[in-house]
Amino acid sequence: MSGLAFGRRHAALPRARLAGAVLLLLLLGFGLLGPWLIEADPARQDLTASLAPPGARFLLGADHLGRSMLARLAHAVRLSFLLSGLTVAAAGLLGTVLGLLAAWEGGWLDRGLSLLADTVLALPGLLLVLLVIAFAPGQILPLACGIALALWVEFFRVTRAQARSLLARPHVEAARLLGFGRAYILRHLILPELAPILLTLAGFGIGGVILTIATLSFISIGLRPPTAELGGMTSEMLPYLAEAPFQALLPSLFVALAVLACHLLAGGRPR
Amino acid sequence: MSGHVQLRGLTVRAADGTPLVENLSLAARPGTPLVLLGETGSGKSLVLQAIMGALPPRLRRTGEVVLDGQPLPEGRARRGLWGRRIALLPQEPWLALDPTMRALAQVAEVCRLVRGMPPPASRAEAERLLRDLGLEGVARLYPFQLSGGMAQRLALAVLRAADAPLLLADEPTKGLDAERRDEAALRLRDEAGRGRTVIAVTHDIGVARILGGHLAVMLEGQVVEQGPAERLLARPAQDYTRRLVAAEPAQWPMPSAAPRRPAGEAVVAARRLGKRFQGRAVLEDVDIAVGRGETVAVLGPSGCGKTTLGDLLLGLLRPSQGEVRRLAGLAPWRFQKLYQDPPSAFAPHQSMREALRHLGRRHGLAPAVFGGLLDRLRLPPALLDRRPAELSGGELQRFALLRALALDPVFLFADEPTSRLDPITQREVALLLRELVTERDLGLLLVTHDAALARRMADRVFTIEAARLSPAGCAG
Amino acid sequence: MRRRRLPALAAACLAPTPRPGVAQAVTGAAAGAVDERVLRIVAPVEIGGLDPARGGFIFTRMGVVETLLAADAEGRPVPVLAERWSVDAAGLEWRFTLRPGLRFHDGSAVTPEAAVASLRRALADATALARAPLAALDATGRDVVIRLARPFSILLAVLANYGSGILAPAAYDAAGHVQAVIGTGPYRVVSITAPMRLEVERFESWWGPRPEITRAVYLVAGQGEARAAMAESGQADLVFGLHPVTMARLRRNPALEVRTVAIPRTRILKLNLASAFFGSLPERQALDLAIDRQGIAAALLRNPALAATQLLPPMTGDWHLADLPPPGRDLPRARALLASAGWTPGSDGILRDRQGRRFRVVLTTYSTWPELPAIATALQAQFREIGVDVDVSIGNTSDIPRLHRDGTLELGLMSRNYALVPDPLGTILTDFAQGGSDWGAMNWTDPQLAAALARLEAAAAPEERRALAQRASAILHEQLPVIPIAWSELAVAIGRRVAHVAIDPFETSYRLPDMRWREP
Amino acid sequence: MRRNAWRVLRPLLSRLGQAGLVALLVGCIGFALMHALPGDQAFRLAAERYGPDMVDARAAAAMRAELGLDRPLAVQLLEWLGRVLRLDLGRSLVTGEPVIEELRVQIGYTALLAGTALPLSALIGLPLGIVAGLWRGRWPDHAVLGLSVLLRAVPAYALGLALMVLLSVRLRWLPPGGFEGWAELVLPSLTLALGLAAVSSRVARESVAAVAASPVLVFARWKGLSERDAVRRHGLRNAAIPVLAVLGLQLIGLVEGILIVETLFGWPGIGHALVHAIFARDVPLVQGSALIMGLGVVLLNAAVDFACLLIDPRRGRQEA
Repeated sequence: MSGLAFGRRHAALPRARLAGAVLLLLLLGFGLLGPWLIEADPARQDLTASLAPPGARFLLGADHLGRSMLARLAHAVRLSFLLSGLTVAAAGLLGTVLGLLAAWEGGWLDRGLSLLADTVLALPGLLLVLLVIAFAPGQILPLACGIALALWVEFFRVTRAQARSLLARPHVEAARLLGFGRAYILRHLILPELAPILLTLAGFGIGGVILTIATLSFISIGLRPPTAELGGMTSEMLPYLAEAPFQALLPSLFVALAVLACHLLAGGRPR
Repeated sequence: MSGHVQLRGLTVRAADGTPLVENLSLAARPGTPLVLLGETGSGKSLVLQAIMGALPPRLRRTGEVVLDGQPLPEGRARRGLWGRRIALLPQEPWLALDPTMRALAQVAEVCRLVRGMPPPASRAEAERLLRDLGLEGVARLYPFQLSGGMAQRLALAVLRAADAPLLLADEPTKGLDAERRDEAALRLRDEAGRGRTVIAVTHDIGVARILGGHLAVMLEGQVVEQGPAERLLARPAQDYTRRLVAAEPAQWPMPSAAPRRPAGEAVVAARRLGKRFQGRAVLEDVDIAVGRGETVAVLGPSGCGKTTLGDLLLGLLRPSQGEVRRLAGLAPWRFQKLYQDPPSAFAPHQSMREALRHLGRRHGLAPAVFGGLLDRLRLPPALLDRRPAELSGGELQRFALLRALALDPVFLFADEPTSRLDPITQREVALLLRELVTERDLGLLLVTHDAALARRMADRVFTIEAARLSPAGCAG
Repeated sequence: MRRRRLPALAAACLAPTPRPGVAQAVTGAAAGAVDERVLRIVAPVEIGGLDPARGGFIFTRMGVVETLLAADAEGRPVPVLAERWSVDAAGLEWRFTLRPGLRFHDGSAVTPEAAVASLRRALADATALARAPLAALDATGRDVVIRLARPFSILLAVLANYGSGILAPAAYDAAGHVQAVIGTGPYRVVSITAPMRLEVERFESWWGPRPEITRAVYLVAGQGEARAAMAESGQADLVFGLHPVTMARLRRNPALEVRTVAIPRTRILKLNLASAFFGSLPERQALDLAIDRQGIAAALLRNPALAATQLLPPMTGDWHLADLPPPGRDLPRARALLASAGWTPGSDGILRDRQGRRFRVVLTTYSTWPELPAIATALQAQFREIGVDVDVSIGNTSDIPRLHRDGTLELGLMSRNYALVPDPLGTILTDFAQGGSDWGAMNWTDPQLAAALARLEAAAAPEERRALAQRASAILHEQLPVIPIAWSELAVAIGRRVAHVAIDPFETSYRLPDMRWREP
Repeated sequence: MRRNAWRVLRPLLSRLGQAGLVALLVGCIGFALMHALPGDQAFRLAAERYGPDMVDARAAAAMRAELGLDRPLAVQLLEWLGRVLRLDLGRSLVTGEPVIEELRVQIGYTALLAGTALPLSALIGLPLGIVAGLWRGRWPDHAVLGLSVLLRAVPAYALGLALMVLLSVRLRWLPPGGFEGWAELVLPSLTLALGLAAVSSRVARESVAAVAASPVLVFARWKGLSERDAVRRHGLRNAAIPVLAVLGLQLIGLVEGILIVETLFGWPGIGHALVHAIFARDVPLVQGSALIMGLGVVLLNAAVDFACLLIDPRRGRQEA
C-alpha cells in the first residue's frame, strides 16, 4: 500500500456516533427507568388540569385530558423503542435469512426473491401496513408485522448484495476447500462481515419505524387509547399547538431526538 | 527541453515523526531515467508524491525539490505546474482514466484545456498522439473496453498531450502480465529517449533492467545504493541489492540436476476438457494430468483461462464438456488451492490462531501438526495472534500453505501464488513450495504469466493460447 | 384574484375526452354583469358520488339540487319546488302542487312525472323516504300524489331530506345511474373533481329571487389543521368542521367571524342491554353518574353548555325537557348502584360479579368525528374510577351498525344526528321503536315509549304532539337505553368578504342565495 | 448492433416482468387481505357511500345485493384479473364510477405533484450534497449532515404542518390547501421535496466524496485541469451514476410521501384515493390505485435504468 491511503478517514464520524450513542442511552434510560421512577399513572386524567403548564404538579405540563406529560412520555419512549425494535428485529431476521438464501442458492430462487422484493418496493408500503393493521386495529403485534412486511426488503437487498460479493471472495472458496460446511461459513465468515452493515440498517430502521408509527397515528390508525406512544401523542396534541406549544411539541421533539440518535449512531451514511 | 531535477535532503515524516523517507538527495536529467527500486513500504512512492506536492495531508516534508535550478513553489502554486511541467503516470491507469469518457476525448481535453488549443486542433492533435502510440483503433472506445496495456498507453498519451518535461511513473507495470510489463517499460524508456526526464518507481528488477539509466535502491526510506543501472544490477555492492538481484526468477538455482523421479500416479487428470462462459469458449479440448510429486506449470497472459483450468481440476467449476478425474477414495479437502492475493484468502476479522483452531477442530487435528508446520514454514508463533491485515503478503501466503498442508493434500493448485509479493519474498515462497512438492509427494499445478518462474519451478510447462493447451516451446 | 386553471390542464392532458358525470362542463356564460368573485366553502366531507341518495347532501347544501319542500330554522316545512300541498282527512293521500314554469339546469321543464321518477329512485335506495309507508306514487296534472298505507306525520320532513332531491330525466343513464347532476336549484354545476371539489355558478332561470353570489366552490380539506389554516390565510370564505380548540384561536383573529349554532346532534353512548353488564337500570345509572360531562364539554369541546342533560338538545323544542337539573357526577352513588346490582370491587379495583367475572367491556368508536376518540379516552378514565375496565377500539363508522347486527357490540360511542329529516321524530322512531336499531337502542324495548311514538307517527294536533314528545323524552331519560354525553354545535369561520351568512341548524343548505358580498 | 439492442432491451424486459408481477401481487394481496379482514365489506362501503349518519344494516344489505359481494371469492379474483388484462379496472364500489375514470383525474394530480417535487428535491438536495462532498469533513459537510438528519427526524406531516403555519398562516405567502393553481402546488411539493432531499443530499454527498477521492479525479488534476474543469468534466458525471441509481430507490420514498402529503393537504391524487379506498374496502379502487402506483414506480425505475444506460457506458456491456 502506498501512502495514499493515509489520513482519509473523517475525524468527525466517531464523534457523531458517540453523540448518538449517548443520546440513545439517555432516551433508553428515560424509557426504561422513567416508568419506575415516575409514580404518576400515564392514564390518570384530571380534566380540570387540561393543558396545565409545566409546574410543581406536572413537571412537563399536562395534556388535553389533564394527564402528566412526563409520565406519558416515559411510557411512550419505552413503547416506541420496544415496538420499533421488535419490528426491525422481525424485518431484519426475515430479510437477512431470505437475502442469504438468495445469495447462496442463486438461480431461480434468487431471481424469484429479487423480483418479489422489487415488486414489494414498488407497492406503497403503507398499503401493506394498513392492510395488516386492519386485521386487529389498535394492537401492537399486527402493527409491528405490517411495518415489518414493508421493511424486510431493505434488509434483503443489502444482505443479498453483500453476501453475494462475500461468497465470491477467495476466503469463502478457501474455507469450502478446507472442508468447512455451510453453517461454519455462515457463522464465521459471512455474518461477522454483515453485522456492521445490518446494524447500521437497523439503526435507520428503528428511526424510520418510529416515524412510520407517528405517521400512522396521524391518519388515525394507531394504538388503542390510553396507550402512550410517541406518534399517537404527536397527533393527539397537534391541535393544541397554539394553546400549549410546549406540550404539543414535546412528543415531536422526542420523536426527532430518537430518530436523530439512531441516525447519528448508524453513521451519516445513506442507506 | 529542460527538466533537470534535484532532490536535496528530501525527508518525509509521519504525523508522529517517524521518518518514512530520510534525507534523500538524487538528481535526474533528460534522457536518462531515474529508477527507484524497492519493496513495498520502502517509501519510494512518497518520493514521487513529494515531487508532485501531493503528499497525504498528515505527512510532513522537509528538504527541497529543484526543477531547472528553481526550487518548486509550495502549495497551490505547485498545482499550476501539474500537467504543464510535471506529469505523473498513475498506478493502474485503467482505474484513473474516466470510465465515462471515450479515449480520444480524454486526450483532446488536455490539448484544449491545458494547452488552450481550439477544439478542432485539439482533436487532430489527440488523434496524432493516439496514432503515435498505436492506439488509432481505440479512439471511440471507453477505458473499460481497453486491455491493461492499452489503458497504460492511453494514460501516456494523455500526459504527452500536455507535454511536461518531467514525467513521473508510479509502479508503471503494476497489474500487467510479463509481456505487457516489458512493453510498458520499453515505452517509458522511449519517453526518456525523447528528451524527457523520467523518474520511475518499481519493485520489479526486470523493469529496472529494461529502463536502465540511473538506479537507486531504496530500503526503509533510505537509498542503500545507487549508480548506473547496468553496473549496479551486474555487480551489486550492497548485500540487500545482491539479494534483490538474486530474487529474479532467472537467477534462481535450477531444480536439482539429478534425474527426477518419474511422476507418481495421476492425482488429477482431465480429458477433452472444455469450458464456455456465456457462449465464449475459454478452454477447449484440454488434456492434462498432474501426478504425485510433480509440478506442472501453465503459462499464459491474464484472462487466458489458466485459473479456470485450475478451478475445473479442483471441481470449483463444472466443465462444459469432457471430464475431470481425481484420485479415488480421498476426502475432497485433500485437493487444495493457493490464491494470488494472499490477504483476500483469509477472513479479515479472524486471527491466524483462531482460523487454525477452527480448522483443527473441524478435522480433528492435533495441535502438534500445526506446531511442526510452523517450524517447517519458518513462521514465528508470535504471528499467530495477528489478523490478515497485520501480516505481510509472504507471511500470509505461508499461512495459506500451512493450512493446506495440515490437511495432507495430494494436489495443490497454486494460482499465481507469488505475483503480488516483493521479489525477495517471492523467491522464498516459490522455492519453499518447490521443496514441499518433493517432500510431501504433492501434485502441484502452478499457474503463472512469468515464463522464467515456470521454468524454475515446474517439471512440465504448458501454455494456453486461443483456449487450447499446448506444451511450451524451449523459448523463454 | 385570477387563478390559472392548472389541474384542468393536467387533467386535460390525461383525459382527452370530456367525462360525463364527474367532470361535466357546462357551456354558455352566465348572462349579465360578470362578477369575478368566487365564494369558497371549505368542509371536511368528501363528495361521495352524484346520486342524491348517496353523498347527495353536498348538492342540496350547495343549492344545486332541490327537494319538494324544505325546513326552516325551527324545522317547519317551507315550500320549494312544491308551492303548496294538502292532505286528505284520513291523512293518507298527500298532494303536492309544483310551481309553474320550473326549469331544470339543462333547460327542460320540471314535470310531476320527472319528480315522481326521482322519488321512485329514492324509494329504491337506502334513503329516509324508503322508510315511509308509501302505498302509491303518481303524477297527475301539476301534482305529485303520494298515497300512504297508514298515517305518517313526518312525511313532509322526510321529503325535505336530501335523499328526496329531484333530478332531471337526463341526469340518469340507461341503467338508472346518475351521470350528471342536473337539478333545479339556484346554482348549477360547472365542474366536479370528485371527491374533492365542486364548482357551481348561478342558474339564471331559477324560480326564486336572483342570488348575488355568482360563483361558488366547495372544497374538501380533510385535515382540521389545514382547514383552520385556510380560514386564517383568507383562502376560504366559509370553513365548516372546525376543531373546538382551533375555534378559540380563530376567534382571536380579527379577519374572521366564528359563529356557532346549536344543532340537533348528540354524542351518545350506545349500550347493549343484552350483555351481562348493562341489563339492569342501576348499572346504566351508575355509568351515567360516573361521567364528568362538564369536564368533557369544557376541556374537549370548549363549551361547558354542551354538557348533555338529556338526549335531545334545547333546540328540538317539543322534545327537550325544560326542567331537568344540570348533569352531576356522583361517584359514591354510582358505586352504591353497582354494588346493588351485585358488582363488588376486586383487588385491582375492577368490579366483579358473583361469578367472579370482571366488569370489562369494549367501547367501540370511530374517528370520523375527531372529538370521539378523545371523549372515549376521557370516558375510559372516568369509568375506571368506578371499577369499570374499558377497552377502547377505534375503527370505522360502519363498525357500530355492524356490531349491532351481529350482537357483539358492548358499548358504542357515537355522534347521532336527530335531524336527518327535520323532525326529530323521524330519527327517534327508527332508533327507539321496535327494540332499537343500528344507531339507536340495542336490545331494549319499552311498551310505553313504543305506544307514544306510534301515536306521534299518526297524530297531528300540536298540543298532543308536544305532550307525547315530552313523554317519550322522559322515558328515554329515565330508562337510559343510550347515555347522552354532549350536545353539538356547528362552528363556521366566516371570512371578511361575505355578509348575510345564515347557518342552517339542520345542515341541509348553506343558504348561498341569501349571502351578499361585503363591499370592500 | 444486436448486442446493443439487447443492452437496452434486457432491463426493459425485466421491468416488464416486474410490472406483471406488481399487477398480480396487487390483485391477490388486495383481494386476499380485503376479504380476510374483520369487519363487513358491505358495511364499510355503505358507510362511505351513504355517509356516517346514514349507514345502517339496510344500506349494507342494499350494497351487498347490488355488488354481488356474496359470490365465491375465486370467481371475483379471476374476474378482476381477466378484466385487468383487458385494461378494465372495474367500477368503484362506493361511487359506482369506472375505476379508470376515477383514477384518470387523480393520476394527473399525482403526476403533477410528483413531477414538481422530484425536480425540486434535486434542486435542493443535489447542490447541498455536492457542496458537502467537495468540502467533506469541514463545516458545510457537517451543516448539510445536520440538516439532513433533522429533516429525516421530523415526520412528513409535521413538516407539512410547520410549512403551512409558517408560509401561509404567518407569512401569508401561499395558500395552505386546495389544488386550483400553481400557488397551491408549492406547499405539498415542497414538503415532499424536502423529505426527498434529506436523502438525496446524503447520497450525492457520499457519491461526490467517493469520486473526489477516486483516482479518476486525482488523475484529472494531475493532467493539469483546473479544479473547476476536473470536477465539472470528470467529477460530476461519475458522481451522478450512483446518485441516479439511488434515485430509483428514492421513488419508493416518493410513494410513501405522496400518501401522507396528499392526505394532509387534501390534494386529490391517487395516494389520497388509495387511503380512502382502503378505509372503505373499495376493493376495485384499492387494486386500481395500488396497481397504478406500482406501475408508476416500475415505469419511473425503467426511466432511471435508461438514464443510467445513457450516462454510464459500462452498463450492460460488462459481460463483453
